[in-house]
Amino acid sequence: MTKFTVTFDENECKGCELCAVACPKKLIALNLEITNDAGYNPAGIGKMEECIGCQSCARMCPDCVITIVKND
Amino acid sequence: MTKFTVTFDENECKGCELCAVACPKKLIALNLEITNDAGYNPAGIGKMEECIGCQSCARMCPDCVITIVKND
Amino acid sequence: MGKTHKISCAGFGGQGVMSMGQLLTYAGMIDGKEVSWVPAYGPEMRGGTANCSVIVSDDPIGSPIFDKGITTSVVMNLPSFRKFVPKVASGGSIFVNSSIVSEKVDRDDVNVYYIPVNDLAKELGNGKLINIIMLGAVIEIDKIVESESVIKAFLKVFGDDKAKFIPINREALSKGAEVAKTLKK
Amino acid sequence: MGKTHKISCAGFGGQGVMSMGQLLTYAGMIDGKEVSWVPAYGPEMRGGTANCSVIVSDDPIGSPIFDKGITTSVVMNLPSFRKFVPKVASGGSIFVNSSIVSEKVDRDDVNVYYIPVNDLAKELGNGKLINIIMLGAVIEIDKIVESESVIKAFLKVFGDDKAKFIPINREALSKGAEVAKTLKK
Amino acid sequence: MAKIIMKGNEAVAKAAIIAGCRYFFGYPITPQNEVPEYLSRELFAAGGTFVQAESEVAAINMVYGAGSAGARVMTSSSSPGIALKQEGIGYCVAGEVPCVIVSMMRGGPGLGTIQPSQGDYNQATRGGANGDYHIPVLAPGSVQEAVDDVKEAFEIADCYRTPVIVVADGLIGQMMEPVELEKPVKTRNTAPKSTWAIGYGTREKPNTIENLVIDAPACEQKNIRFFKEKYAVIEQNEVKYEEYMMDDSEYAFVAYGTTSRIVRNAVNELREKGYKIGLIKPRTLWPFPQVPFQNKKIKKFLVAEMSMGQMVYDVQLAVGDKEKVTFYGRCGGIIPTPEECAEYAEKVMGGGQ
Amino acid sequence: MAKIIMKGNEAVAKAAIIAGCRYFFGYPITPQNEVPEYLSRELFAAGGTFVQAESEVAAINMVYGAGSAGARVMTSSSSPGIALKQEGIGYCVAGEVPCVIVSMMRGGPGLGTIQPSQGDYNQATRGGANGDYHIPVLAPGSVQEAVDDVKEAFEIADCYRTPVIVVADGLIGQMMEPVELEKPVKTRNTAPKSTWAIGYGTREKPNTIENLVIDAPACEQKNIRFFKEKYAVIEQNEVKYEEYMMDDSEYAFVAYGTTSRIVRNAVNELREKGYKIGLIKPRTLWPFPQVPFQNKKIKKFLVAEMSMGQMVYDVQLAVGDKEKVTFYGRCGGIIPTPEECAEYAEKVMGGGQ
Amino acid sequence: MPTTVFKKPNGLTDKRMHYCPGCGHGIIHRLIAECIEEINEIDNTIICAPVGCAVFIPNYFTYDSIQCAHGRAPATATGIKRVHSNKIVITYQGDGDLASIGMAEIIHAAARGEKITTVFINNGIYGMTGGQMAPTTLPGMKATTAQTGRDLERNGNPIRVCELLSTLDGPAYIERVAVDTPAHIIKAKKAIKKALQYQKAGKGFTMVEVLSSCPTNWGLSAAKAMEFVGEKMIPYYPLGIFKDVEEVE
Amino acid sequence: MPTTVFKKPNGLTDKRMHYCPGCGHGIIHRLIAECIEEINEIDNTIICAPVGCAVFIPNYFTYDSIQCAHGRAPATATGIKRVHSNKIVITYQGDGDLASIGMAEIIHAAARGEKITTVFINNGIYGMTGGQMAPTTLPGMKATTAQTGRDLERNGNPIRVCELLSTLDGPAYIERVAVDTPAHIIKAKKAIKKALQYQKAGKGFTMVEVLSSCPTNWGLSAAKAMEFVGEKMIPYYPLGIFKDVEEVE
Ligand SMILES: Cc1ncc(C[n+]2csc(CCOP(=O)(O)OP(=O)(O)O)c2C)c(N)n1
Ligand SMILES: Cc1ncc(C[n+]2csc(CCOP(=O)(O)OP(=O)(O)O)c2C)c(N)n1
Ligand code: SF4
Ligand code: SF4
Ligand code: SF4
Ligand code: SF4
Ligand code: SF4
Ligand code: SF4
Ligand SMILES: [Mg+2]
Ligand SMILES: [Mg+2]
Repeated sequence: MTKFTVTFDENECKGCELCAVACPKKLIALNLEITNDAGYNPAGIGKMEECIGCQSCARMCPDCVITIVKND
Repeated sequence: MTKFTVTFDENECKGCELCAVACPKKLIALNLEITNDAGYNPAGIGKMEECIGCQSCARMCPDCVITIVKND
Repeated sequence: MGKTHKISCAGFGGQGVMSMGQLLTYAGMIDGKEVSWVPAYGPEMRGGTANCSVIVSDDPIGSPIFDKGITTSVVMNLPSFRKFVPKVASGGSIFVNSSIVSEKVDRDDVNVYYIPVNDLAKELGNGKLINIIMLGAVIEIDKIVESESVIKAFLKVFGDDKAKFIPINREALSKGAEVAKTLKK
Repeated sequence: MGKTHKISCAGFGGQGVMSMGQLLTYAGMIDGKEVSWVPAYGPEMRGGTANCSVIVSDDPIGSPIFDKGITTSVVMNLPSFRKFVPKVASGGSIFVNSSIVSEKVDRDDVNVYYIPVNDLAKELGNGKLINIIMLGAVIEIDKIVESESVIKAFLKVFGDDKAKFIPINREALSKGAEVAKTLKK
Repeated sequence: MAKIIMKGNEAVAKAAIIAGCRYFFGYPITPQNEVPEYLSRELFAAGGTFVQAESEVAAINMVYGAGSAGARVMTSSSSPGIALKQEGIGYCVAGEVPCVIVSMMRGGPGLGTIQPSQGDYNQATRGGANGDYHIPVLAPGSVQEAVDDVKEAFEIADCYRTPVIVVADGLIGQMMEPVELEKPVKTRNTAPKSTWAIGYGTREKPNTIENLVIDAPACEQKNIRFFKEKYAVIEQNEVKYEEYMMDDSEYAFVAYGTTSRIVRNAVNELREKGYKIGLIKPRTLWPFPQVPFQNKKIKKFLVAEMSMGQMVYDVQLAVGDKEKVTFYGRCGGIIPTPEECAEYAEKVMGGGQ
Repeated sequence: MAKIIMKGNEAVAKAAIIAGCRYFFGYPITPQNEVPEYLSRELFAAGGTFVQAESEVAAINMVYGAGSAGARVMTSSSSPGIALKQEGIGYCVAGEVPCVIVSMMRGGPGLGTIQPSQGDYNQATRGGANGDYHIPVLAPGSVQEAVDDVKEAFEIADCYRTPVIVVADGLIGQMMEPVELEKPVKTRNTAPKSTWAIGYGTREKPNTIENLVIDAPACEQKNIRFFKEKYAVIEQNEVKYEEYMMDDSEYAFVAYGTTSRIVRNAVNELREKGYKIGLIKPRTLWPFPQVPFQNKKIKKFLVAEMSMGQMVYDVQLAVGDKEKVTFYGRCGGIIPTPEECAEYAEKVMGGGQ
Repeated sequence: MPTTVFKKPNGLTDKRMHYCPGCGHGIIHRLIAECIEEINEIDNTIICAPVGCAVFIPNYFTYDSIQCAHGRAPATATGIKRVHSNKIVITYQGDGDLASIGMAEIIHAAARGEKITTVFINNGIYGMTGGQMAPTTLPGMKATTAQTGRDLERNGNPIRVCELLSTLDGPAYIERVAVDTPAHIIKAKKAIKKALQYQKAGKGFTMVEVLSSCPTNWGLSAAKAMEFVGEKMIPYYPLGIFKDVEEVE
Repeated sequence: MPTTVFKKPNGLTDKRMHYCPGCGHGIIHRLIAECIEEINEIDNTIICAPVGCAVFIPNYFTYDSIQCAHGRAPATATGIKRVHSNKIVITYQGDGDLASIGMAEIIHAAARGEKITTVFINNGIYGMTGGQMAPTTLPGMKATTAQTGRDLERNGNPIRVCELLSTLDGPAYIERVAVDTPAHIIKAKKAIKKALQYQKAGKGFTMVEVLSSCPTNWGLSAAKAMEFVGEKMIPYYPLGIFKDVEEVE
């Protein structure tokens, strides 16, 4: 199990990429495969195992799309 | 002839006594004998010869009642 | 229709003309009359003059103001004298504070009473009483309200804590009335 | 009464739907028709969608807006597809940007044309031309205005300094028209 | 209760306190200054708050806040000051915020004069804020009526969740007359605060005072609801007027406020001369009374106003025949005399004695 | 001149420049933003000045200043923004300051919606500032008419030294239509600036723009002068309306602005069905046209507005018989369709075919 | 045991915000909700929405709320707070709302020491109405009413609101923060929380100015817009505490 | 040969001023007229009257003039100056007018660097309307809307306008002076003249705040009122230059 689980509410994401830019590990990118109801490509995390749980992504997200769980 | 002539437009004076207070030589007082059209006792100067021409009285007068002439 | 008094009280700011009008108004109500009091207001007051219009009437009061047609005019200073004397109705009364107004009324269709209220107040030892003295004269002559009603009105206008001043005010009223009697036509 | 085209152009902000509508409007005027153009405005634009309503008519235009009763609908993205497809009049035409809208129109009383304008624009080497290509298709099918008039309108809408782009736009118009011909019903 | 003598403005202020108003936000302007002055002294003692706002604009928006919070709240001003409040009044209307606005009219237009006038009839009854709306407008003609109207205004405001305007003129504000302060007024039903006022909502069902209705259909529905559920009911229930000597009248003065008391004297005068004339005195300017104008015996309705003629249009509409409506007015701070009104009436009536 | 296609707001802005307006003071508000935006770009080039004011209040008071200084000056806004300007408009009236105010109405009341509406008819025609006054109100129904009206508005403003309101709705502001910008308008006499405008006086005879008229008699005289010398003349000379298919009509729609073009289509539709119906289209809302309503052949006047009914009262007054006036309205940003108007008319006309 | 370390705070509703992608308003909404939750006032807070993009605030918070007239939120909040003196009252205002039309109201609320908290969103533009110049638009920055960029001679000088208000006696706390980076967001949250705590303690007027972005009207991507905040806005509008009654200097 | 060393300046009319005896307005009127005469602009000056006791200004100056709406003189002056860019434009405003209702207008005129001169008469009271509290009423000072004296908790804090405006970039010159003594009057005149000269030179917005008296509403004799200015007002509103673009510090 990864140390952190970062999940995205894909339906609410507006694809602004602020999270992607904020991630110090550059783990986040838009998923161009999916277009949500509002017409956006939602963000998603690539290598979850590299996540350091810094919450930068979540803090930057204007739409509260991101939830972070610490797995102890 | 006095060094300065200080004249008061008695009809315009409102008797506020600001000139009297301002005069360093205390030369000015209201003339209780006269009541002008507006119902005020106008100011006047007592001992003109003691006037030092400092203009303090005129500067304080809100109603431009005072004219000062220097007699050379 | 019954009698309607149209009273104008005018003077400088500190002379108590406004409260004189209010005392008349209150006393009128106590006497069961219809009453109204209207002040002049606004920048016309600048320069320190003040005046009010009082109606004491047996009938309901329509317009509480009147420009001309004054039945009782009190003029406490020169500017008021000049302004209001021409506005008094024929047959009306004019009460002049002759302590400070030296001019005389130049009309013969009115009754004029010269009351030296400042001097009379000095006699009473209280310069502030000029309005009450004048009021005493006014009601003595024009019978607008009962003198006892003025006394009752006193506490209403000035507040209950002024009760201690009632005797001196009573005295002032009488003083005014006395002087007026001597002038009665 | 003559023919009245009620055209709706809708899509994302950058797709040029507003200017597409303006080109139609100008071309209509050049063709001697009565014309009007109305944008949707205000916060409904937030989120990046844009649309406008164009009328090209033989008769004076009363209301320049129409909620339903669209005769020609251009939908350049999914939200527009969902919003406008139900508002097209029976017998009307719907032009869908099939490059990015994968849904299909579920009505059989309208004529639907799926034009992959993004792909076609890429073929022309200029992704910005999607609106012109679509316009080519629209006028080929619905004969709203003359294609030459659209070219003339071009400078009016975009300004004289854009003259150098006329050839490529002419090409884009033709491209759209060609594809449309193959789809004509 | 015994009568006391009070200045109109102070009586208005006192009446508000008696009506349970504990919040006042206002800005000085002659001839209503005694309202804020009195309340600045008395409201704190009554457990409330007085704020001298930085402007009339701020004042009405403070009122919007306090009213939204479910409190009885008042502001007062005079002509140009009321003009500045228009946008805020519109917000109170749209947000359905109960509040009372006292308008002590002076002579206009613009800065004008501070003397009494009735030139703000349109300002009060036709608005000046945007959109379709009405505001109940009460028009007292004496200090007593001013007191009664202020108290009633709070009831109406709460019942219909609407601003209410009490419109008087500088004379009523400035004069002193005997008045009975404690006369009770009709109470009305009101919705519990928990259903609408902010500060009384819950996390599950928060209360919101809304002004934006971004979707046109919703905005239209709101307008229709206002007209059907609010304004129609107010027109039904809240219209008020008085008649004087109207039983056998063939002519009728129509006047409100200060003018009505002047005209009343004129009626007396004319009656003595044998004229069959009376007075219709609207006590609400909106809703404007209709019934007294259906009186078919009346040959002419003589509208008298301290303005160039503003109520006259409402009278024409109510009468339905412009020919029957005449107008006499003084304006710009001039108060007509009973005599001139009577003289005017005699001219209109001709040999109508 | 060739026609070009322009957005209403930009055409209004351009028309102002053509009319010689070099000063604009305004504050952003939808749906009129393209007016200030266009002028912020073009006015400097034309040798003038654009100031984005800090508020609508500031904007109208800047207009008051520039107009007082003898310049052609304009402001524009929409519903709640116009409400905020009321006091300043009153100052322009009282100071006799020529200026043009463009009002692009949106749905109200309060913040409301930004969609088009005609709910500000009262706001424009009845004022909302204090005192007795009128303001000429021009009501265009197309981009072309908006251009013509703005140009005419400057002429009227200068001739009578009065603010003039051009009242349109968001639709006219937002839409594009073919328009001819250079159509000339009637010029009118104006007083030389030296006689009144500030900056043109002399030490011996300074020019002053006054608003205070502290003495009531002087204030009354000023009011009387305005009504006699200004408003009566404007009523005489400046009333404007159009008739469509009225020659043989037995029924008449009455509509202005956007609604008039919609109703025009309805008239066409109904004529095809054989109804004898036409359209009276007021082009000035004050002065409100009287003549077309004296038409005795008309059985019913069908007033149509994008509001809950505001012009309807002016029509009732003009017709003189309320029974003959009916009303159909949509509001809150909803634009009626020709079809629904026609349907409504058919109901009113019954078998009137 | 897994623990949730970051999630949408209580106090926000489930409605999707209408803000453009990457707009700073969403971040600031969340910060307010987090702070109110942390000071335990979720059920005791009233929020005053401005006219501006944030006019839809009532949709997004579970607090009681009101839509104020443009610029007048401080006056309306005054009315509310005088009635509900024990509740937390917040005004949320844009730069057009607060610094242009509402200048008199904010100054006087501050001078009165009105016990409210103003969250002032400085995005240098009129967002809602489509990009007109704001009092805080930077010199040279483009707006639809300053299309060649703000020119100080033509368009006047930008206003620094914190500096202005901190000359007054009424404010208890004034700080300027930004939301361009996670680090700044952490500071922004601290500032808002402190302001709210001061309000709760009845210390006086409090304001936090938040430098934010408007990607749509700036014509920048959300990420570039945040860079602009860091590179252009912060140098012109320095971050920091401008007034703190508790800090005896 | 006798020379007149002091007389009523040109630029004032012969009308008797309606101001109360000893009111500072008259002094300040004269100073303005003297300065305008000295900078040779008698025939090129426009003065904007406020709503307040000075509303009658058109009666007293020979310049073209206008009566502005309450508080809006800076906006109206903006409109005038934009048309008459070569004329001297003055606004004359009281503390109610400028610092209360007109706060937004003065701040924005200052921020725009509007090339006008504002003479701001701070007499700590609403004179015209009969003595209500002004934003500048001192703590403890009585007013008809603060009858037991201004209480900071109830009535808020006074506003120091020079300090406030000098945080802005637009102003070229801001000074506070007083007219309580002949010496202060000499300084006041210098300040007004400098402000007008700066305007003439197109340097930007200029303002002189003048501490003045209102004997009538303060309930003091004219002389006692001037003492009050010196003893109470000056300590609270310190005299001096708050901004001078020419003074490189
Ligand atoms: C009285 C009034 N004037 C103008 C408007 C139009 N208006 C709506 S929002 C807005 C400005 C919004 O800008 P800002 O306050 O900076 O908020 P943002 O949208 O940038 O968050 C304006 C001018 C209005 N609704 N009411
Ligand atoms: C919109 C508006 N609000 C209020 C007033 C009433 N008013 C006239 S003068 C004044 C205040 C004057 O005080 P200040 O500006 O300090 O001038 P001063 O008389 O003390 O010189 C007020 C509130 C008004 N005329 N217009
Ligand atoms: S918590 Fe930090 S490391 Fe993990 S995805 Fe978010 S930003 Fe990247
Ligand atoms: S910041 Fe939020 S809304 Fe933006 S892309 Fe990331 S998850 Fe989506
Ligand atoms: S000039 Fe000086 S000394 Fe002479 S009277 Fe005046 S104040 Fe006194
Ligand atoms: S200062 Fe002027 S008005 Fe006052 S008493 Fe002296 S001369 Fe008269
Ligand atoms: S317009 Fe600007 S401020 Fe408004 S929601 Fe969009 S990005 Fe945010
Ligand atoms: S009221 Fe005060 S400010 Fe006004 S003129 Fe009188 S003393 Fe001067
Ligand atoms: Mg903004
Ligand atoms: Mg003052």
